[in-house]
Amino acid sequence: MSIIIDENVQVIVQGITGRNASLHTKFMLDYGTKVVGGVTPGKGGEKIHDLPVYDTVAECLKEHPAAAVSSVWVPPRFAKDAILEAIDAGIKTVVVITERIPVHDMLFVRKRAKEKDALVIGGNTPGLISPGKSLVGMLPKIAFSGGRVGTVARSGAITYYLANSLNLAGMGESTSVGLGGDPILGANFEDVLRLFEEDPETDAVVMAGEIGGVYEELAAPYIKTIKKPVVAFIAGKAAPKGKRLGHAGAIIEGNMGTAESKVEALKENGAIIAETLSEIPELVKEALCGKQQ
Amino acid sequence: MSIIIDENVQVIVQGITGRNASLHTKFMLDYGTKVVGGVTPGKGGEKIHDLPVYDTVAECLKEHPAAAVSSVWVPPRFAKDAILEAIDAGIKTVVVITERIPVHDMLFVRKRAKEKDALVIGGNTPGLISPGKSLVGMLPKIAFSGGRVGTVARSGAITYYLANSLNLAGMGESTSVGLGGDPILGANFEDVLRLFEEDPETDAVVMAGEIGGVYEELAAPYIKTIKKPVVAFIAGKAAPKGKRLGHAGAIIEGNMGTAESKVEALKENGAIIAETLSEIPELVKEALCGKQQ
Amino acid sequence: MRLYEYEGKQLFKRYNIPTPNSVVVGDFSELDKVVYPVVLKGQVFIGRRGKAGAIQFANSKKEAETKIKELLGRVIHGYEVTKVLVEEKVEIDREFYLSATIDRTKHKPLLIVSSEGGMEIEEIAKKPDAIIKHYLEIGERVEPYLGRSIARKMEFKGDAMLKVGNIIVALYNLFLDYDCKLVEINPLVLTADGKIIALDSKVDLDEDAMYRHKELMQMGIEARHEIGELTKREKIAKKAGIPYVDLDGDIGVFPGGAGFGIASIDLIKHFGGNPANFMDSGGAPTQERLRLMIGLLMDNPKVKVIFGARFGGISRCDDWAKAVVQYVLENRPQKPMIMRMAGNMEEEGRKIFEEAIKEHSELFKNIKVYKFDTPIEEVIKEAIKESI
Amino acid sequence: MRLYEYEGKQLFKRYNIPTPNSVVVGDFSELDKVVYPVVLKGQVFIGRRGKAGAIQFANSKKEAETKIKELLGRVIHGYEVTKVLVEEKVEIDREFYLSATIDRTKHKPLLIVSSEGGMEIEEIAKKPDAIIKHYLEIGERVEPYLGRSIARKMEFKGDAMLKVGNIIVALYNLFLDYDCKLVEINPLVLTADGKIIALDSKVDLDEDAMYRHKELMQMGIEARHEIGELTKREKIAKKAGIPYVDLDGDIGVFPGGAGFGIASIDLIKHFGGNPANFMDSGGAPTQERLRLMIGLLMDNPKVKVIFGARFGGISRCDDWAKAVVQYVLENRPQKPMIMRMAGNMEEEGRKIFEEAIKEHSELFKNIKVYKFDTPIEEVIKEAIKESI
Repeated sequence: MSIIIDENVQVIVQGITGRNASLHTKFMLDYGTKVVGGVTPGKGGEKIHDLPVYDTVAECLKEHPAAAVSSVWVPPRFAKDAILEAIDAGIKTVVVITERIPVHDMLFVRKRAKEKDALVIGGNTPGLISPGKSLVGMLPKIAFSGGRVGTVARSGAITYYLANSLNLAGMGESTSVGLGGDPILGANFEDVLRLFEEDPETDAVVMAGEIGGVYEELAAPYIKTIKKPVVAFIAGKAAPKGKRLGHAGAIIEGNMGTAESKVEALKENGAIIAETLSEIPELVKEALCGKQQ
Repeated sequence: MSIIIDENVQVIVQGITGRNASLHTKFMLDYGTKVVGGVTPGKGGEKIHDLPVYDTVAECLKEHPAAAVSSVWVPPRFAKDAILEAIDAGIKTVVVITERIPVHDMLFVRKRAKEKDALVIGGNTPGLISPGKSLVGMLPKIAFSGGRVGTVARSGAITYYLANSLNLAGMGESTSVGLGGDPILGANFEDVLRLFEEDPETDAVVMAGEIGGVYEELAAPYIKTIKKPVVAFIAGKAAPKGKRLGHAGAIIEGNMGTAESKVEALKENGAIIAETLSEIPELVKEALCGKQQ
Repeated sequence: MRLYEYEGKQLFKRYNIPTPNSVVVGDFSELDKVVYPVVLKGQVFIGRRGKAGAIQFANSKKEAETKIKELLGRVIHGYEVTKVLVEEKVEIDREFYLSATIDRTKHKPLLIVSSEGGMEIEEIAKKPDAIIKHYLEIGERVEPYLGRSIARKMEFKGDAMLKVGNIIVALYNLFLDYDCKLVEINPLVLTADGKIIALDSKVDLDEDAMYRHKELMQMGIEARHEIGELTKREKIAKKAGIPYVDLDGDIGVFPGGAGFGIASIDLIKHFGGNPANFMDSGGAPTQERLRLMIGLLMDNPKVKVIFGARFGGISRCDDWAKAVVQYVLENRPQKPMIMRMAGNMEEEGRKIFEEAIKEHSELFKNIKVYKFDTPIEEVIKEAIKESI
Repeated sequence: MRLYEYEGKQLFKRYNIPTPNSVVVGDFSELDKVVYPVVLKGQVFIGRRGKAGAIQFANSKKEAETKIKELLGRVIHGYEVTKVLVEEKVEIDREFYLSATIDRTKHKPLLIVSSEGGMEIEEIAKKPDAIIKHYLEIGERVEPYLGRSIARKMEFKGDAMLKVGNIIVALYNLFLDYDCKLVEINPLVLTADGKIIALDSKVDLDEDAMYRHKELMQMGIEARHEIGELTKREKIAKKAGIPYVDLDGDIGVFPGGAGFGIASIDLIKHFGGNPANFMDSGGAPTQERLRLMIGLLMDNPKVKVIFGARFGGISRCDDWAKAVVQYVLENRPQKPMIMRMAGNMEEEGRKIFEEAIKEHSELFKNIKVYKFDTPIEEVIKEAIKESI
């Protein structure tokens, strides 16, 4: 097993006729991902890489009723609509590659996703991969190999380097999930940690956060309750300090958002803190040995 | 007992500083209704008939936490807001005297009322009365006397004449409810019939509908299940026929809205049909005798 | 409040719903702005305008002028044609139906579409398989994907699907933004050259919400009364905002509060009388309106007697009495009035009558005002007796 | 995207949120339109403008002219004053705080108000008892009664309560209508003569949603870059939309994809190096942007070596390689570049480098591009070695 996607999951591509979407659809197919069709409103009937293109998600699902995941590649002004269309058609996992989606659009999408019990990953996510089984998004396959460590990170490149480090140390990933870089995200660290906790093929989890936002702090209380070891890394400790918020955010978020606040919240709740990406593999190994004794 | 209001229920008046509201607050007090306060935004601190006026419903309820019913007398453009304010403050029965409330406003109000489990009576209702106990609205007290027949009607004058006929025949009302004359109403016949069915002091129910709208037809299926006798009267059988709808309503409502459609729906489901207001008392008596045998 | 076709289409344009190139003429100055052939549509509030002669065709400006002259001023089913909508003719390939309205049985707004359009709504209703209903939550808008998905179900594809999807979104936005009870496009047409065009418009605004749409007045759309097919008295009443319908009997019915009007007609018929009218005063009518109501009945030569009933609720007995007395003093009517007055402010009302009778006993000799203790049926029977 | 105070107040006026009578001056022609005394507010994006000297007072037009001349062109914390807001002085009785923003921990919009306003937000935050937070549902508007109820909780009564209630409704409508991340009034003042006035404005728009607010451009509000307190290179980067911060080290960091920038700085520091900058390319950068990024580092005299890393995801290796090669051919840089390239379209990228090296081996002698099999840490260590 793995989380969210596996060798059997059927995937559709919204905005498939775009340059990037088309290229990465090819990469996904090459990787073995079961991409079954694409959607571009107004281009129904065309073919891309021999895949049928439909006008609507509903039609696509009518022809491919087993499709369970959609990846969204449309321009930002159409992202809200594309995600809502997918959710409304019954898709339970929407992987949103599109970046710079208006924040109020994402708030609306989050609400609908919650009502319909759908998992929206992103926006601005590189996607996710269960190595050797399925890749949804545009992660470079070379960075990943199969194994029993789950990873979840905010940025794309950190996802790749993290997997790369694990692989060089002889470990591999059950699934690697990129949460995305937009200010308002769908799935958060906690959502993904919960899935890893329940996955029998994941032994340990690495979460890589970064300065800014509140998502790392929000995940901390859950980490206290998780049984599998969690190694956490926060990028940006050496980054220049931002200015004080100077506005209403100060009332809500207080001191959240700094590397210190994040590290402290995670540490307090039992996460194993990695100072650098390079020491993560060693910490994972130690944690797993500790578990086995 | 009676339904909705009794001798103990505490009532507030929204828009109390208006001409009609002020006059009828006096009438309500004279009748014995426990009016405890009024609300007119911006006029908090004033007094009307020795009653305190508050700026907000919330404040009024803070001082009079037992208040359970609000009557709304504000101009139509403020009606939606006043009703929402009452519901949001926790009032569970809102009696809306205001007429000509925009239909989209009433749709919004209905939705909120449903979410918050509140009963909105009206708009354009004359109010309701449990004779000898409490009167909320502007019904003329002379028309009513206490008894064991529940009445529910759409129009004010029919409510009065109906009670008047019952009284002349030696019967009286447990509660008389005016649903109101606006095109989109809060409480419907069915809502009130359900309350009468559960009221141990109501032996029979008279419902008086009229041509137009769909509320009589919608109540019909419930009448089939009710245990108490229901005498139904539809006003307007002799009224000139309206024109065909000629628009989308035809698709939704079909032939609903005519006197024939209403009478037929009610008759089919077991209501006792009165041809005129005058014969109602006799039909009620017969029905009750039948029940007793 | 129904809008004329051309007014509805003005709103359509605001929402980028495509309509034929057109001009609206009350005279002929603008006829150069369209390409011929054209359709000339007399602006009247009736269905089947074609059959009624309100729709004409013209192949040239000259022909258009002639035919517009014929149309202007014509009265069609009681509606006078004061404006003609001149639209470039489009070649219709297929006709569809679109509307947004409120389902009063479910208390929800909805979209109704059909791939069978262009005929009378009653005909469309007979083909339920072609009809798609989509209910919206209160406060919800139609998201673009939903518009497309409905367009797809109407069998549109590709570019036409995108266009119709946008029209559905726009139609529903218009419906919400302007507090409409109905927005209907019948037919929406696919033209021979692949365009999508709204060929007719039916927009019904909520008169009670007009106060928040001041911009409609700037467009020349104002609260109005539809006076087609009305009798002289019905027109007078309509202009004053009083629901009134002429019937063919001889008992004038002067109701005293909202709602009882229709019931009193039933009662008069039941006891063998013939009502001359239906009328409803609305809640808390003004003095002026009450006097106008009495006048309508008094001035009707068919009316032999006036039956009046006031059960004072929000409409107070004293106001009612004041209006009756003032009417009588000013107009010295000869017809008898048989009435009953009870309810709120009854005592005050009764004093007004008593004082008037004391001073002008001759004038009031045909006017009876019963009290609460006389049942309404007795009053009606007496009025019927007077009418024989 | 933060708005200037005067721009925010233009939006306030659209929503009937009262502001002091004012003019905005870039020159002096409009100074007759206000009543003196006035407050002169230099329009810069900093807090504590009073302390920084950006706020002055004037009792006459003449005094205003002199002081505006002093203000215009002054650079305050890196921001040049190009506009001065001249506002009639109001007598403050009490100060309050109002804002609408998004709680990212709950993913909900909310209103924050306090009966203690006028001070820095950090000070307001220290008085939690005076702060009221009201969360809204997504899609919900603030109904008038809610505005009044919040105003009432802020201790307003009567007419002032009605006014503040309306302002709260308007503030939240503005927040939603214009896709704001923040709308803040601090202070909202009750004046000595009982008026309610927004004395300052802080509006932060969502730059990613600007495409749907074309009307802002008509008001002169456009997407812009805040360039106060920035170094020369930071300004260049900001104008090009590249997140860039000068640090004081000597290793130029040229990242290849979004997100890794901050992590590579951590790594360089960890291994004992000194990064010269933070930079983020964003997803799928253009050729032009990539070359500009390299140039920023090459042109920085402090930089001794450039460390580059591309892990191709949506940002492709071939695009990256093309940009590096073109930059080198055009600019013939002398500084060494120690880089690693892996990921999507790696093979194509590698071919581009190989061909360039074949033809211009001398130019590329200082440029190393490691493959996937060299860990990133090794590449960083080599870059650090070069910098010593």
